[in-house]
Amino acid sequence: MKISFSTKSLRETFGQTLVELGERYKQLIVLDADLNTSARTVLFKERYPDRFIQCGIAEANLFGIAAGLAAQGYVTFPSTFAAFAARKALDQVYVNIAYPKLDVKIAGSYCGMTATECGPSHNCAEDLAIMRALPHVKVLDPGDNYELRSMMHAMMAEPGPVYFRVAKVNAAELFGPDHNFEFGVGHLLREGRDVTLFGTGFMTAVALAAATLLDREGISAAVAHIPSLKPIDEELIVRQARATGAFVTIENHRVFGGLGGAVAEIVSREYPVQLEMLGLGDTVFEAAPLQDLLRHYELTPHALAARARALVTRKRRATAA
Amino acid sequence: MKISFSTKSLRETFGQTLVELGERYKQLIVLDADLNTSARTVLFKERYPDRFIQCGIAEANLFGIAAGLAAQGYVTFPSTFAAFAARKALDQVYVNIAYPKLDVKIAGSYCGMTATECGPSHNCAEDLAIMRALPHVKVLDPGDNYELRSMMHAMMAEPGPVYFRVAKVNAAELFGPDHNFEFGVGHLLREGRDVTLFGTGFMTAVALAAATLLDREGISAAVAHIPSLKPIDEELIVRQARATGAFVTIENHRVFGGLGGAVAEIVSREYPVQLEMLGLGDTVFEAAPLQDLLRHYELTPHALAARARALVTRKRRATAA
Amino acid sequence: MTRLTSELHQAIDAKAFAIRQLCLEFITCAGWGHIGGSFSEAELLASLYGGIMNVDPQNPSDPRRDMFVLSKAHASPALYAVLALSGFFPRERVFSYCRPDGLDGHTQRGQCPGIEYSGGSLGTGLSYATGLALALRLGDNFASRVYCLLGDGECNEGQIWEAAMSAAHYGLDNLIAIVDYNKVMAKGKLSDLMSVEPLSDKFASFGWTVLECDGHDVAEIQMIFHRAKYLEMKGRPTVVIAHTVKGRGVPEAEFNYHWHTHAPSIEQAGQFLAALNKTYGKQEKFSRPLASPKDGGLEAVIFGDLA
Amino acid sequence: MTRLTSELHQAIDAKAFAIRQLCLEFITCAGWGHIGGSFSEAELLASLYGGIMNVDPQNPSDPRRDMFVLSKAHASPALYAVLALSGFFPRERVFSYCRPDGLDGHTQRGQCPGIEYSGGSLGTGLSYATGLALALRLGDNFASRVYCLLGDGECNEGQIWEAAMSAAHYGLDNLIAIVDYNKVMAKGKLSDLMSVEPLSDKFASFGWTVLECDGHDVAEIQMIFHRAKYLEMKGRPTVVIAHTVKGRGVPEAEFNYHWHTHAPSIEQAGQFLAALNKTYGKQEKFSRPLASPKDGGLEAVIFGDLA
Ligand SMILES: Cc1ncc(C[n+]2csc(CCOP(=O)(O)OP(=O)(O)O)c2C)c(N)n1
Ligand SMILES: Cc1ncc(C[n+]2csc(CCOP(=O)(O)OP(=O)(O)O)c2C)c(N)n1
Ligand SMILES: [Mg+2]
Ligand SMILES: [Mg+2]
Repeated sequence: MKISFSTKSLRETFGQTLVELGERYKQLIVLDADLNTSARTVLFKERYPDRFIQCGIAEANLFGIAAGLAAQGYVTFPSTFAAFAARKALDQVYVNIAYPKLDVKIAGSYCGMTATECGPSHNCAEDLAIMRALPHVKVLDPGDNYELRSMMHAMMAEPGPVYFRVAKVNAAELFGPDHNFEFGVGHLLREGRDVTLFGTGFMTAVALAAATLLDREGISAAVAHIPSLKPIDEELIVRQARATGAFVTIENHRVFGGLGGAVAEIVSREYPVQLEMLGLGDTVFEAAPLQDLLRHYELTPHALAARARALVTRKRRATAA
Repeated sequence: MKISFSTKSLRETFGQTLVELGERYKQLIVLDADLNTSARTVLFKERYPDRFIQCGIAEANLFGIAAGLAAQGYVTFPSTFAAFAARKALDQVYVNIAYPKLDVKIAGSYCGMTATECGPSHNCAEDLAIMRALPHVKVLDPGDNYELRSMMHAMMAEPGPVYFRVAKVNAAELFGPDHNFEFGVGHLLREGRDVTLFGTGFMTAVALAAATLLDREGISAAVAHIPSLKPIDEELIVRQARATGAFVTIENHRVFGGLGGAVAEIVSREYPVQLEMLGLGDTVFEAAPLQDLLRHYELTPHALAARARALVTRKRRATAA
Repeated sequence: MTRLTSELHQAIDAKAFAIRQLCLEFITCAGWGHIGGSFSEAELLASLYGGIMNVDPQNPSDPRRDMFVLSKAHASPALYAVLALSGFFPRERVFSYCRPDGLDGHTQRGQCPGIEYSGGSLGTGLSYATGLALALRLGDNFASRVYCLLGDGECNEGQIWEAAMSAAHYGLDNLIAIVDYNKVMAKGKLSDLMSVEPLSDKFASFGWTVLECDGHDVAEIQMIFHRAKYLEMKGRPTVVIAHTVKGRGVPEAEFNYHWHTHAPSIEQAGQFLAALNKTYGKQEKFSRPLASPKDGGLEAVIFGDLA
Repeated sequence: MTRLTSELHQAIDAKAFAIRQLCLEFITCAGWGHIGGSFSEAELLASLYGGIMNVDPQNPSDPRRDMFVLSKAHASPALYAVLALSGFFPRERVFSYCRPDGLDGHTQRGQCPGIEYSGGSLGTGLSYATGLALALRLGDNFASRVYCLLGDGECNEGQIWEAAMSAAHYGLDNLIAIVDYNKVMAKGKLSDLMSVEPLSDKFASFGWTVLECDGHDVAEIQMIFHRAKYLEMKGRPTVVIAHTVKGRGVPEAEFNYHWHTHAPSIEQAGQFLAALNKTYGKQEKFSRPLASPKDGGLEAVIFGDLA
């Protein structure tokens, strides 16, 4: 499988899709907290200035206002960095939005480690765990531009709160323009017998590359992409547990309660298999360019392949014994 | 095993232990956000008014002030409801406290569903998942008064941030006055062969009662108590996986990323076994007395025993086949 | 005063009494609830739902209605009471307060007619009200207004000031905030715990028109809200600082933070009703025999199952 | 003005220039950073570290020191620069900015001498500074003061007002806040996006003594801080509202939100230095050849491993 990268970043697609949806849905409103050129909501602002609301640097207020508008029938997209949605305004998201199931679509920009040089205060590798723990909130991490766009169309068709990640990253292309995102549906991108590598967001590309490396040494790795963390594709996960009996997950997130945690919760209940998790540990962030961060925290194809290899070797030894 | 209940609530023990520690540690400061008689920090306030700081109804400020004091060598106990620590002031906890590893001990009062009649805004069944996802923060849920007291002594001896739960509940007595809490250490309260029931906080008592019920029908259930969710007793968990091959967890928390999630992450990696999780689902809270909530959400000995029974039956059938 | 207004005022005073009595009944039956902040807001709510706001119990979702946000959502009992007494839902329903499938301890949007806002976390209501007021603007609805009732202790919360700043920035003259300035928060007096003085200067410096009144004097309340609605400056939000007494009507509870959150025993409830009768020159009796539950807690559940 | 003060002022002006130049160098080398807010605070930092604050680079943890909290922690470059130029750590170290194991994009407590506060999330610094000031009180330290520099856009954050309310409530006269009032936030002017006017009224209504000055005029800055330290009212915190120009010194960057966060190319850096030289009548050259990295992102990592 050849991997090719988009020249457009996910955040750019986010901004462009907002414009596209704004045309179709007159009740769509975008709210900002002084980050519109970073988060790319500026594109919507330029096109629909009357439906763009600037809240200043006040994230609690941003989500409160978004909730009030939603209560009056608008579909609101309050936009800020993932850190400020999932940490700074969490209580507002919970009490005023999640609980009453208001139609608020929360884009977490600069998610995971993609705030790069901004360092710890802006990086947010907890958002998936946090949002997964809230009631009623759907939690999504798109793999590429096509998926992000399709996801945004899907959330307009489904009332209720959604949290979705928007990375400041050019992603590898996993899908094509006809890709159809569905809540709770994952995708088996590559078949394999020995182990399944699970990815979410743009990190699935690392899993694909690792599978290529493993292939070279005779290990057959399946690759599954999980864009919808809640609801999650339990069926796919259980099927792969039966088929390969060993999992490695990789995510742009800490290894507590994120993709790895969600998959572990399911396989433990339904069909226990050995599972290794790659992601950020209980660690501080360095402020650095993305390529340095990925290497520093060992979130590379080589590192993933090494974990998978060890797992498969153990499994083969156990079967032989 | 006979279960007996304390006539003193966990929050009362919290207040009393603060007073006790205040005598010994002159650098200990308690901070409040207009909840001191509820959280029982009022006991400390009455005894050491000079080391009690009232911050008003402003939780972000509460944690910021606690951080500043800690930076100057004080050990601070900012106290508020779990909901307002884990949700309302999460960013302050993360950026100003967790990251620089300041010596701040965060008591989450009225944790889980123990805010009872207050309903959703005050109940907080996400705090364990959220706090576990933060770097550097130790996460604790004490099983009884003895353990809470010992835990508070232990955290004074160990620099750095701690989040610990304080329930508004009279707990069953799991331990005695000589109990010694250690970070990362769990306790096997009851041996058993067929299944291990894991509990944290005061819910471990439900596991003990369920084990008694199971015993009556010939199922031998071990009971393990996990007061320290991060760090967690991996050794105990793996040992029980080998010994019993089947787990049920129960917690005063949602089933996403809490005790069940933590145990699932470990067994999946180390020794996969079947695991069922009991707790709150993706659901809204009712405002109601605790006894009604426990029954409403099926967090009773009967419900736990039923899950364990089903699991053991399945396991026995599989072994027989 | 014309005879008509004086009749109106008497009706509102009567409703305020009825609110207090009903709150007392169902808080006692629930064994939980906030007496102090419910009693301090009684005349304000009776006035808002007694003609100041444009609401219709028969059509509570009318798009042309005025909207009410109880930011101090712990004082929901008085709101449930005024809604029930105004015919938004059957009076009986308030007795489901804090029971499974019943009315929540704090207001939850959509849980019963007339509740617009999910709250309980203090500080969040004014932002939400700002969102509602913006929505009216965007929808070219110039008929409706949004009213938002804040606690005085609640004004410690920074989010109140974020919302205040933004509402002024947007020029939302369809937004009227009210502060139930009862001088007491949960655990003591504001002046001891965290003062918000000078409160009117604060709102003024955040760009609001500030009015003040006695929050128990129905005539003054009426007058001030008429000013707020019709006479105040265009292009600015207005705040009414209503000076009130926490626990008003029951001398033992007045200014007494013990009765911020606390349910009376059956016996105490009887004493409270007697005190209310005395204060307001009434001779009302409870509408039903009161019974309050006991929470057996974890113990009851465990021993119940083990038995 | 005496010859001595005028010499002091010249030295501070020179330091402010050196701060700007050094920021320009290492921001360019990092390929990331906040020019605008670093340049607007240059004279303020040069003054604070040029005699107003009691700090000792040889003994940065002296318990009797004054403490500084950069609440607008994104403008860390100017702080790193002034600390390096004042001898807190070797000048070379600033070039580790935004590199693994280097200086963080926002200040992180303990990462290098002189940094007291972990920030980056706007709005959180004044609460922390309030905690520091309370600690001085509790420790009977009446010699030290806490200085806290806020952004003007940052004053949108409610937590600033929570902290302001509490610092006044506690009567913390050992706390001096400074607002870098450069009229611009990240994506535009405050007056367009979210105005904080009238800012001095706001602080006054929250119980603070308010002083104003031109934040680029060193003589005025000196005078105002002397007033803040010695002449102002006891029992109240003081805020200095410093009127500044975002990006000050480089006409292209002045009041231009594009240069809020943005690293110049090597070529632009040369032009910026030329502009700085022109503004301040200098003829400085870069201290080293500049080189800026390229982030190959995910693509570089994947294709690197696959190769
Ligand atoms: C964010 C938050 N912090 C704390 C509480 C707990 N609490 C409920 S009511 C209350 C006191 C409110 O005082 P005030 O605003 O003066 O209301 P009133 O006097 O009208 O009851 C507190 C601290 C809460 N509900 N929300
Ligand atoms: C809570 C939070 N929200 C958003 C940001 C992103 N951000 C960084 S700087 C900035 C603008 C700050 O403007 P101002 O306070 O005026 O600072 P200055 O002009 O001095 O740079 C924003 C929005 C942040 N760091 N923290
Ligand atoms: Mg009050
Ligand atoms: Mg600015």
